Amino acid sequence: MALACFKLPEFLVERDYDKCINCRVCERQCGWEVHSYDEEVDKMFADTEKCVGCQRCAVMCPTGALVISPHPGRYREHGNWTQEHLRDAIRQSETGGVVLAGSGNDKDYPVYWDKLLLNASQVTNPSIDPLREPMELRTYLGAKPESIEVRDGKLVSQLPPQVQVETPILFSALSYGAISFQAQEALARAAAELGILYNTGEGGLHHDLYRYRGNTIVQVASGRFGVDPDYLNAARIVEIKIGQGAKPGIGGHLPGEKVVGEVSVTRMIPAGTDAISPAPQHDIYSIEDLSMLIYALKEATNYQKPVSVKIAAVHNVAAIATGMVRAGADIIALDGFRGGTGAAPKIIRDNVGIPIEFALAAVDTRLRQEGIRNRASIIAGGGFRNSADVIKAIALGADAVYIGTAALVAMGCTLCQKCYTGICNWGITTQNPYLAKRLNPEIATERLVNLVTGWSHEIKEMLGGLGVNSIESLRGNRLHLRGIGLTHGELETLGVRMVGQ
Amino acid sequence: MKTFTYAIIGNSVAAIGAIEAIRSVDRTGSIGLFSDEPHHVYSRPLITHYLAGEVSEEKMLYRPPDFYERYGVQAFLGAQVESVEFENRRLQTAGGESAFEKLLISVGGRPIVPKIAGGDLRGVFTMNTWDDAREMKSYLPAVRSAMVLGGGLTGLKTAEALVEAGVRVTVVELAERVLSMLLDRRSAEVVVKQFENQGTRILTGTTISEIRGGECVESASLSDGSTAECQMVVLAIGVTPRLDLVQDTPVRTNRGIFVDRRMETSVPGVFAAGDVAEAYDALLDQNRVLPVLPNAYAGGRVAGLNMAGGERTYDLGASVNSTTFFGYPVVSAGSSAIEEGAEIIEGDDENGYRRFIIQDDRLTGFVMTGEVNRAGIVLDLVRERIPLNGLKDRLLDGIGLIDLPEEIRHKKLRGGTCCHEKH
Amino acid sequence: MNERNNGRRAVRIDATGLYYRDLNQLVREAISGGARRIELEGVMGQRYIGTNVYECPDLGDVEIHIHGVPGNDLGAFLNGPRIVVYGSAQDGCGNTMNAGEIVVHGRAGDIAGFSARGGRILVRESAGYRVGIHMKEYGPHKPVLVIGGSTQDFLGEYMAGGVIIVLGLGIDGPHRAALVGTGMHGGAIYIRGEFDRDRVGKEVGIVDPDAADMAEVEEHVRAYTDNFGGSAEEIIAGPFSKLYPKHLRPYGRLYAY
Amino acid sequence: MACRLCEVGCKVEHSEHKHVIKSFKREKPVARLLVEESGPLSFATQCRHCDEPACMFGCITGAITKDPETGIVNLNAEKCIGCWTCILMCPYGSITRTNGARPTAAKCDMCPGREVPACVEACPNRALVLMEDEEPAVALEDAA
Repeated sequence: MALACFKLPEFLVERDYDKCINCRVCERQCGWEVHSYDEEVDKMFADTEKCVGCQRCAVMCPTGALVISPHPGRYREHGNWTQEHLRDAIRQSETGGVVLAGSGNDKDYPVYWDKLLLNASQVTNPSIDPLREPMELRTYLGAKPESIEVRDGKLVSQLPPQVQVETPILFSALSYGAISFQAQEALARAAAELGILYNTGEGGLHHDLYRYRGNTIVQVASGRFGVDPDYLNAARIVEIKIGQGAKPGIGGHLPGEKVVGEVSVTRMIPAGTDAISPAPQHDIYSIEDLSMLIYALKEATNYQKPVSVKIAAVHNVAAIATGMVRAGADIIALDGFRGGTGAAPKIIRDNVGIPIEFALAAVDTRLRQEGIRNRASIIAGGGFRNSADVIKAIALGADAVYIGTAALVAMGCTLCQKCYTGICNWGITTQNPYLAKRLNPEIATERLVNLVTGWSHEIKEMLGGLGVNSIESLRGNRLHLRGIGLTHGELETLGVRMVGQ
Repeated sequence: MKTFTYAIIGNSVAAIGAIEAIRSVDRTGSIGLFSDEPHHVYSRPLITHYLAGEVSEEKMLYRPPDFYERYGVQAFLGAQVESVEFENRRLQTAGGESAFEKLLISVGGRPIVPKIAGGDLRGVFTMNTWDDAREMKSYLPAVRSAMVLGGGLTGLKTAEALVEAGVRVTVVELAERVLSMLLDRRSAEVVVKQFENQGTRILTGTTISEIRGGECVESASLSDGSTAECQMVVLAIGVTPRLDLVQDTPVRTNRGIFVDRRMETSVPGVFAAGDVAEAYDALLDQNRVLPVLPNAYAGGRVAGLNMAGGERTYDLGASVNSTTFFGYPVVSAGSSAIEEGAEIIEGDDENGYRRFIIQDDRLTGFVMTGEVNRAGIVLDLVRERIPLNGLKDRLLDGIGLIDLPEEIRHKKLRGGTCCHEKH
Repeated sequence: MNERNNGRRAVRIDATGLYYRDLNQLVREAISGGARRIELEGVMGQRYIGTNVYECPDLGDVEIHIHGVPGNDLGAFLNGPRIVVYGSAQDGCGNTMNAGEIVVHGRAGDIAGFSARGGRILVRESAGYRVGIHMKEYGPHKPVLVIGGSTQDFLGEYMAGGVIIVLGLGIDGPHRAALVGTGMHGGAIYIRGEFDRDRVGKEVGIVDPDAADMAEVEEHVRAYTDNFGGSAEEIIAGPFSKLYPKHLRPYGRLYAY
Repeated sequence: MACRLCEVGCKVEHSEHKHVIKSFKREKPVARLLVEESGPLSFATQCRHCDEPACMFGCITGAITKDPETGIVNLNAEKCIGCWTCILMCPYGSITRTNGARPTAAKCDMCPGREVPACVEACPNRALVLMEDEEPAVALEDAA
């Protein structure tokens, strides 16, 4: 055997043997087979090298005997060659492969949400107490007409299709296949309970989820998996997926191991084959082609449903977005570079795309300049962590936001970033029935509902502080924002003033 | 003269089963219970444990002391029923006459006493009642060694009790193996081993030909010509249903009192249950006398429900036995000793010996020793006649609900009636 | 406007000058109204013909005959009807179609049969670029694309299922398409006549079709000649090559886990 | 999901120390329910507190009784002599044996004195739920 490169374990498993009762719960709960019981010495052992730091064992241990922490062993510290660079280079020198990663960009890029501050009413205008007064978060997605005609108090103009959501927070695309059925069912149930929408991703729509059709966004992407007339018509919104923030410009491969059983049925491809979503949609090589597909989908759904087009936030996003609107998109979904993924080449996840804050501001500004902002709603996605991120996005011009990782966290995700392996100890990104059943959709639904409800309450509080009683009044109102620690160029692109001004 | 809605003759498990069943339906009808034994209802199988000193007087009680009161039972203890007029619905005790509307006969069995020379000496016992055990217990100080005639359940449990009481015991069994009704040759050997570990001799293929002594037992001779010193002889070659009350009456008897699936005798309104009855054996699909405690309770219960106006049939009857010898568990069920034309699966390891008898892909009986956990799931395979299909290979490893066919498993996981009586 | 044709209710629609939405709406209404044969006259560039009729009853029975030149995405998401074009089709013919049949008495443009999931497309002459990309199949759904002539580059890229048959009729010299079957991981492409084997994707294997393959080819060739004339026997005489995916998972080893 | 925390919870509840570490380290507690597993399928089984409990019918000592008020089938370990007839009678395999010199039968007692049985409380995935007034006092889902 050739000398193996020195691979430092990433995590350290520490067991307090005074507390360990050999109940073997950790062993049974670890899909990575870190823990094992040795009968001879009547002791549990851990294979630290296999640990991905998902914390499942530590959480499940009934005596709190386990601590999982970053491994204290370090390669020699080096300012340029970080531990991660070394680790990846070693992995690749062994396999010759592309390093994969799950979840979103975890690098230390600036988070502009944290450099934007909200206003509040003091003296000169009253703030509103949302506990006493109605506060409107309801949002309508879809193209709005240039003008409307009202006769005798009744709307006489025919509006393009509108989709009502009770709070401007939607679950972003998470396909069945990338996530377990249990996880997708929870998203669908929670969306139904919350009066919002979830997004099937490019994974088809499982038959058992057709009952949530009123809360479904279906995706049509380059692989066209599971796309048939029933699928299109089961949706409230049909979304053409051009790109994704975590991997702009590239396609996706759901590995054959994950295309099993119901996944294969739902994607409508044979079990065991790779589900390949090519990088481009090969019927879309231009804005004109995009328009052709948008209208093909409108035809196929008899002009009853808004068509959304989702792109990754990239450098010239504003120009692309105006083309999309002119091509007939009713909704523009922008996915920032911190958006999550089940699997992406790490090098792309961490280095391609731009922050959603800039993409959103640029697109909103450009659409206003061109006088076509009304022709499409904007949904922003990509790394939203709390309700402040959401409300700031709305002030920057978003109609609603997509949350993905936050939803996964609500369901139990601890961001171990191993989604692409198909092993998920939390039952979320796996098709292994033994692991998937750990996610009880009932519990996950409750937690998702709690999260969005909590955020919505906070948004109401913040709106009240701003002195407005409707999310509508905040949309695109960047005067409610101020930037801190930003350069003039950044402030200009974001269209916000500096703090103190 | 008192008239009881329900009269019950006998005061053991079948009677209790009936009383509890009647009271689950009828809270007011009067119940009269007549027993020749003077005791509050006690557990008959515990008498050997009592003899061994393991079980105290109060723990002998099968139901709490206030049982009769709580269940509204007028109990005539020590009141032997001398005769029953089935046409007139009357019964006579030494104390007088009572009338009844419905009657349950659950008088049990009595030990078979073989005619042996010296059988009337002091120190010769049978083992059937608490009083038998009490007498034996008081006689024990005079006993160093004892001979038990009969290698059936009573004989062996008595032998075990005597060993635990410090007596040297020899068991004599005429058949070629002990527990021949329950066990096959190999599992019987497992049992014998438990006794041999305690220094107890078990002699098969022989019997006691003569008991010797002056006033008391001093020795016993075997049919093989040998003689052994002993101060006690226990006769335990079996029990026979107590049929005195129904002799020459319209109540049909065979080996026991013949009852239908409702536990009713040939005389309407008169029921029988327990060791006296010849009731339905669901596994063999025929009536037979099966003196086993669970059957007595279940039979009494069915009788009680029907006496109280219900419609129940008795389907639980089966040869089932679970016991321990010196703490070593032995269970058997169904046709465990019968193996003609059957497929046998056997295993013998540190967990014990197991034997499964299979006919037409159905389990018809089994024996397990040592590790007996979850034996009830196996018994249910026998009772429900579940096709084994792939299960056959799993039998030796121990079957769980998870191994059962999906439909049956689901029924079990949802259900909770447990008892197999048909509703 | 209504007439009986072969015992089925036929409707004739003059498409001259009609906006595509209006034309398609008329078609939809006609089918919903019970028409089973729609004759479209004067078609000139109207898109999505056959797309919006998905929820009409008994679509398997419906025929749409197009006289003129239909526009892009003819029969996109088609789900049952049979469309016959007496002329050429433009780009996107049969895009993501689910079931039904499209018969083109002429050429087809780019991306014919793109991502088709079922049904059959018969093109009498040649077709453009990116034909049959990402066709797939599942269970009984198996799309078939028959091109009478040849195609441009990227034929059957990322093909995941179904059958493409390229007959090479009336072409001058060998097939010239490059990058045929790149990323192919399912289905089969049958090419009649000569082609440069270096121009197929590296994931593709090439063999002579066996008897079962040829039986399948023959079935569709007969459909071709039934529609367009010619001798099925002559065409079947070949020679055919079969292009097949070497792996179900062409990129299975691309990644470092 | 076969973590078997219900068994841990049950063992602790039915131990002397009632302390998860002490109970395990000082005693050999026995769980009164059992998680069965076969591939991805798993479920917990325990006493159904049957309407007509065969274990009670078979109990030779009178140690097993059914509480007419609560419907709970109780086993009085003091009375039990360990003949295992109840084990043979229970079609659910829901009675087990305690460890120790004089083992007795042990079964689910619905954790008297607790609002929610220990197993239900220990279950992190709501696979075990307490259902009031239903036929089976504790019903189990496959949580599949």
